[in-house]
Amino acid sequence: MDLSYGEENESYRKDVREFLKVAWNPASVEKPAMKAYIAGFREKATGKGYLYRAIPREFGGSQQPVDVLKAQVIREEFARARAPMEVGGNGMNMVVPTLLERGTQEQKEQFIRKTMSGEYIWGQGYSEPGSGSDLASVRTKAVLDGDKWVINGQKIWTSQGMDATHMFMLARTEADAPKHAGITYLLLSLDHPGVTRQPIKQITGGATFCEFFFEDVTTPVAWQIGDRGDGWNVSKTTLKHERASIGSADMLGHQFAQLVKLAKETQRNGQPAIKDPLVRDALVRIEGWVLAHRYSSYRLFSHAAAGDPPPSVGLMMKLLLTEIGHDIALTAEDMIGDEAMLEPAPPGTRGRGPEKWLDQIMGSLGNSIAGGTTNIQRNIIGERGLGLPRDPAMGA
Amino acid sequence: MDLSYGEENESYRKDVREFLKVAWNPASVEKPAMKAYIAGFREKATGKGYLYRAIPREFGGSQQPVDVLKAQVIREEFARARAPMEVGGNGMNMVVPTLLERGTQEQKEQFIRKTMSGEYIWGQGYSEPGSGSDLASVRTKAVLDGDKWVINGQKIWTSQGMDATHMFMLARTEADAPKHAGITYLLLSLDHPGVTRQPIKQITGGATFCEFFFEDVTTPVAWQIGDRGDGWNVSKTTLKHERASIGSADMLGHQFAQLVKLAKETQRNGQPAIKDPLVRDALVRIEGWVLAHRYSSYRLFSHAAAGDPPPSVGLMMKLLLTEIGHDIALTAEDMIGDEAMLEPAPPGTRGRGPEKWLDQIMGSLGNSIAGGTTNIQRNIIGERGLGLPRDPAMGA
Amino acid sequence: MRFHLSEEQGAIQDAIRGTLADSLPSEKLHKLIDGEAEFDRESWDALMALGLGGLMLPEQYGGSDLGLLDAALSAEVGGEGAVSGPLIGQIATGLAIAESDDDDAKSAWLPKLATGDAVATLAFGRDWLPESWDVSAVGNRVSGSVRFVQAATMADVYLVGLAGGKLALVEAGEHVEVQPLESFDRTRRQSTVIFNSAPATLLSADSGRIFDVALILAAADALGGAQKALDMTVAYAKEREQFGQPIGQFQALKHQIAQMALEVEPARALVWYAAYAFDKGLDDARRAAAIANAHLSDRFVSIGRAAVAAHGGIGYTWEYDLSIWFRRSIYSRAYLGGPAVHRERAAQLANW
Amino acid sequence: MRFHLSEEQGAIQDAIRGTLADSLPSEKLHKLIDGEAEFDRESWDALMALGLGGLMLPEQYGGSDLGLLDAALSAEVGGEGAVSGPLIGQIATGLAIAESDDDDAKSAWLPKLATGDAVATLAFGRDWLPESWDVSAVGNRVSGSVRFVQAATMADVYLVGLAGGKLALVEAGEHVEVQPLESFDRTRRQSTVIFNSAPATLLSADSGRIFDVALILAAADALGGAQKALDMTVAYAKEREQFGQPIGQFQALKHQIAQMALEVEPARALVWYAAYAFDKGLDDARRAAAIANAHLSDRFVSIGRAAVAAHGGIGYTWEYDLSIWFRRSIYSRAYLGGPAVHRERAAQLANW
Repeated sequence: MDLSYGEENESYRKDVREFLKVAWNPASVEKPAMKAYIAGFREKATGKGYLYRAIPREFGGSQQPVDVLKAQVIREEFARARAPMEVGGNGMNMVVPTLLERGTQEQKEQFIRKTMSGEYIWGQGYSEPGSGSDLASVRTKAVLDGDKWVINGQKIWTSQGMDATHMFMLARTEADAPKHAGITYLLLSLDHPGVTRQPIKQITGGATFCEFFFEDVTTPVAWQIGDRGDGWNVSKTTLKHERASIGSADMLGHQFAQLVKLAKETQRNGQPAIKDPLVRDALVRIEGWVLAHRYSSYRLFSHAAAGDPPPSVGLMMKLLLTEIGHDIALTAEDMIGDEAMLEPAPPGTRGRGPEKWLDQIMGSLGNSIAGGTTNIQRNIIGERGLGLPRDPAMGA
Repeated sequence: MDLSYGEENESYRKDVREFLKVAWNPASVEKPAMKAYIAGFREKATGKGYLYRAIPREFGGSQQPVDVLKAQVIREEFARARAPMEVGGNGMNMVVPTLLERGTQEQKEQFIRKTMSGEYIWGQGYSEPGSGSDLASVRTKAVLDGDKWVINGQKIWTSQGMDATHMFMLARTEADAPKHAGITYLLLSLDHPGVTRQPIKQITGGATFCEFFFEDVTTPVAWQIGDRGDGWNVSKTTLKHERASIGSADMLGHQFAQLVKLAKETQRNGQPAIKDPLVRDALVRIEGWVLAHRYSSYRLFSHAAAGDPPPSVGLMMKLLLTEIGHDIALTAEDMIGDEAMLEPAPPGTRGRGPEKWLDQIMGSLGNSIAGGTTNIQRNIIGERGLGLPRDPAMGA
Repeated sequence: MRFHLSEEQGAIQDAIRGTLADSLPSEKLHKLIDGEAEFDRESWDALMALGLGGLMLPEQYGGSDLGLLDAALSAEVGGEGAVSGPLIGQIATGLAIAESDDDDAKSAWLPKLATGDAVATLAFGRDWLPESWDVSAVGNRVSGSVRFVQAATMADVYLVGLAGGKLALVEAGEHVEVQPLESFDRTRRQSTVIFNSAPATLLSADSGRIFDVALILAAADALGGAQKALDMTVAYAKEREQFGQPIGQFQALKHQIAQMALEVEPARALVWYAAYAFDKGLDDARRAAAIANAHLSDRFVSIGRAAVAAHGGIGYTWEYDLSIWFRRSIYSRAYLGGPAVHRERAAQLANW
Repeated sequence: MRFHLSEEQGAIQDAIRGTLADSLPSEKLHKLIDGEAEFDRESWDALMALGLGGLMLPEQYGGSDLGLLDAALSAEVGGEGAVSGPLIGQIATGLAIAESDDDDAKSAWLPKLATGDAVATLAFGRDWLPESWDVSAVGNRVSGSVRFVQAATMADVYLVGLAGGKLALVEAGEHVEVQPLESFDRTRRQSTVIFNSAPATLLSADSGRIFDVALILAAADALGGAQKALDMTVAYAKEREQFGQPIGQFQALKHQIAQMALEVEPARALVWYAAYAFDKGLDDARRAAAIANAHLSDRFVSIGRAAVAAHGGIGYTWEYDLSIWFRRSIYSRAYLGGPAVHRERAAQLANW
């Protein structure tokens, strides 16, 4: 085993670093010009093959061969230089991969560039009130009217919903077809008078999700991805991408480091909390899990780099992350003591004290809900990972 | 609220104590005469209404009105004097209540006195290899031959099986009837050449259960309890008794006291383990559960004393006991350290050291298996206790 | 021997429950948490009209002369209904005065506390435990700063913890400065209160006993909150369908909810016993209070999290009522000191 | 960059797995645990014939010159197969000699340890950690008593921990008295060994390093044991039917088994990393060893219990194989010091 990246990649790292030194100098740019500067920087970085690597040149990408080690080097160096990576969000993570796999040439040309530039921001239109994990129970209807779909219904839990300009959606188009067969995958513009959107305030007090209402909203048939009635299958491609993008050993490592910092800075019985045997034991106990997660990420990464299929631990990373986040939250809650009675000021605000951990405490709960609930993940581990028999009650 | 027993019962307590002072003097008895002495004592105690209170006089009981407070006073005083209570085991707990409710006059006369005297020792013949929690999946067959049932099959997990003289059993008598309707409840003598018994050695190294094989074993039709094919219902009465008899706050309290004692006697880092903050925290954490269990027992007891139906917490006591036992076991395991590497000498042996906790560690596991597995109990709490919808896959 | 509630006790709980349902329904709770008011006066007054302020006070001052058990049963329903207003402070302050030997203070305050004409709140300070209190007294004047004082802007009187573990009564007024804090539990707003040489009445009551009262009432409040979160979860699991069946039929969720019940229902008798032991003056009363408080604090937080998880997305929204109890659970765990603190106290009380 | 096993490493694991399946099948394991023999010589010899004794030894002494990672992969399969015989002792003793500067000792012992002609075992003493060792040395003679020495009656040589944290080699003989203890894990029998002024060879190897090797190999053994208990549970849940369906289809049990997998599979990379860090001499190697050992000790015990519970009655019987791994899990947790000890060490190593 070898955790170094090898000579070739270290030399590549030098190139990236050299490029960044020249191309990324935000301190030299006035605030109003920053947006254009970043766009220009991204274009240059794409030209070098550092960004949009999976996207064909004809649609504005750099069309690089798959190389997870080089990709990792790029991520590390961009992070080091605090340089912007690709435009994020649902558009790049879900719509573009779907378009590349299932879209027509026209669709690819129409949508990919504008998504990459951040001009189109995509909301996800899967969940509906009452659907929960049963995403196939779509009730939002789309009816064909000439060359247009006319959409009526409601979608919920759309992340970045207030900023979204467009939506990718599952709509029921065939009333009489079986549950999974009656769904079509549609793109639509949210700039339509029949669209109403409403932020969903969360338990944290913030609003990161939206609810959408559609009243006779139209979208061209040409914006339909894949065949009519085949939307469930089209969407499955997408969901896989989302699942792969959630876990992150670095994020967890940072969280754990913050917890240790909290333990050092918190006074308890006249000494730093980290001197308390209960705290020390709890911290190392958690660290065992954090490191198991981290080295399992290395393992997955190593498989991907070698082009090998992922080991079963890949199915467990999200749940593992959720459970470790839960432990970190409870340990922090113990440590912050009375400060848990204070409402934390919003992230980014100055003077946030130990009570900011309440964000993490609530966030660790949100994790268990977002991207498939923990019970669904346990089903997947049991059935796909261990080969236990499928529960027929959970649908096809 | 009032945890005292009241004047009347305290005066009753004096009577019991007085009786014991006179009637129970085992020190005065030679060892060979002890058995007869105990039998005589029990007879006297029954005469005073202290023992076999639920059993009619005509079958040898003392036929007392239900009075859980007096019964508790009797238990406490007998325990204090270390005097023998009723003969225990499946016979008194399961067979006699079933006979009283479903037996014929002849059956009652034939079996109850001999069970009370300990002449008949009853093994339970419910579980079969592979049946697990699905007790209605009985495959042991009984076929009618004149006035006899001829039994062929196998039973397992019979407690006290090596000592048993008789068995109460579920046997499949109607091959074509639906699963639950084809079962008959039979009594039989184990003194039959077709009966083979075999102890089941447990993970502990000891053997408290037996497996039985039946080859053309016969029992009179007159020994059948209830109607042919109604055995499932007959057995349900019995099972209720078993479930009510498992939990015990006193046993748990004793176990916890032993754990505290262990913490006081174990040295760790040059001081008693009970001075270690980790140990102190763990102990009080467990004590919270132990006391919740204890006071809930009081609550159940109080309801029973008032003749009120039991509150829903009654459904939770067994699972609670299992989970607390698990916590105690793990805490003890931490405390005994290296001694966990030693095989504990059998209970009752002199010189048992801290490694005797391994018995408790294994026993806490056995608890989660005996008397319905924990998952079955969670179903019961969810469905009967909280009214959640029944899972059709779990059978009728 | 009796260790279950009397019919009357059940009826009182039902009356409080009904009063809270009428005077503090979901809409009003949401108005409260979204607004600026420190507590909801109408529901508070309705509870006071039921006599909750005077439950443990002598009849001669308008009280009902009942025990802590009855007060705990009320606090439990308060927790169930997310009571706003300092119910624990009102009861504990009244008792502190009643158990002192100052007849003037009794006459001055008890009738008003019993009717609710005066609002009382706790200002214990530092690390909650009497031995950590640090407001200083010089003669009849007290000075110092106390964080986490509930309903401080609307309180008429503060029960202040003094250095040395004594209690004093301080009336709101010019020598008392109130600096509101943001509260994580928006049904229980709080402030830092600064006493600037404020005139005070020193009380002779045993502060350890009063602290135990607060601990037990807080445990009862947590029990009620946990029960509410469980009830909401059970109701949701019965109603909500997925994959064509109520989600409560899925074994995994059913068992998770059963485990929640296993945390709540047995804990009820633990709270009863702690209150009973206090009322009877049993030897283990102080330990029982510490253990009950620590246990219920942990249970409520655990149930709060489990309830949100069982609900999925809807449980994570601000508008759904559960968020109110989730936030109460986190707040409750810290209030009066965290569970680890009280467990260590219990260990010390056992001479471990 | 590569952080998964090579094909060759996989093949070696398969070879050991196959060898153990042949030489130490279930029937022989049961014979072993029901009998008096200290370990099963046939399967031990088969493992030695595969070269397990010499994995980390220099080629010039008949070893394979491989790293701790390869040794850990072997120990993992050993744990899976409930290896009897002191595999950890054999490897650690060999390395202690190889890392010392005593060529005579190397020539005398390494070839025999590599082939298995000599059996070596650990006699560390007191509380396992080098700073607690208490066998005393006077010149070349050592005296003292050490509990929990595996395979002591069949060992040819003991790696003894001396007061002051040094290591010595003691050959079995008249100055070494062996008093068998009853072992909870019957596949790993143990004794108290008393050294009565026994002739010893003092070793210059870094005892902390050798202790880390033992910790990591023990963690790997626990990983293998946990995997075995999980595998048995999965197989049982697929086969066994109740209420007309395989019990693994019931969601509650399915999720319990999924949670077991969540304990086992991610821990694998933790063990790999600890061995890798040792082999590369990374700064965090010692902490990684402590954390991996503590984590795996806890996981194995947790999996052992969960596996028995998932099996129901059959899992609780002596005759069913699971009992062997259950007992190994309890034993493993204590061996070389419990998890709390190693967690505290990890905290100290981080300067917390």
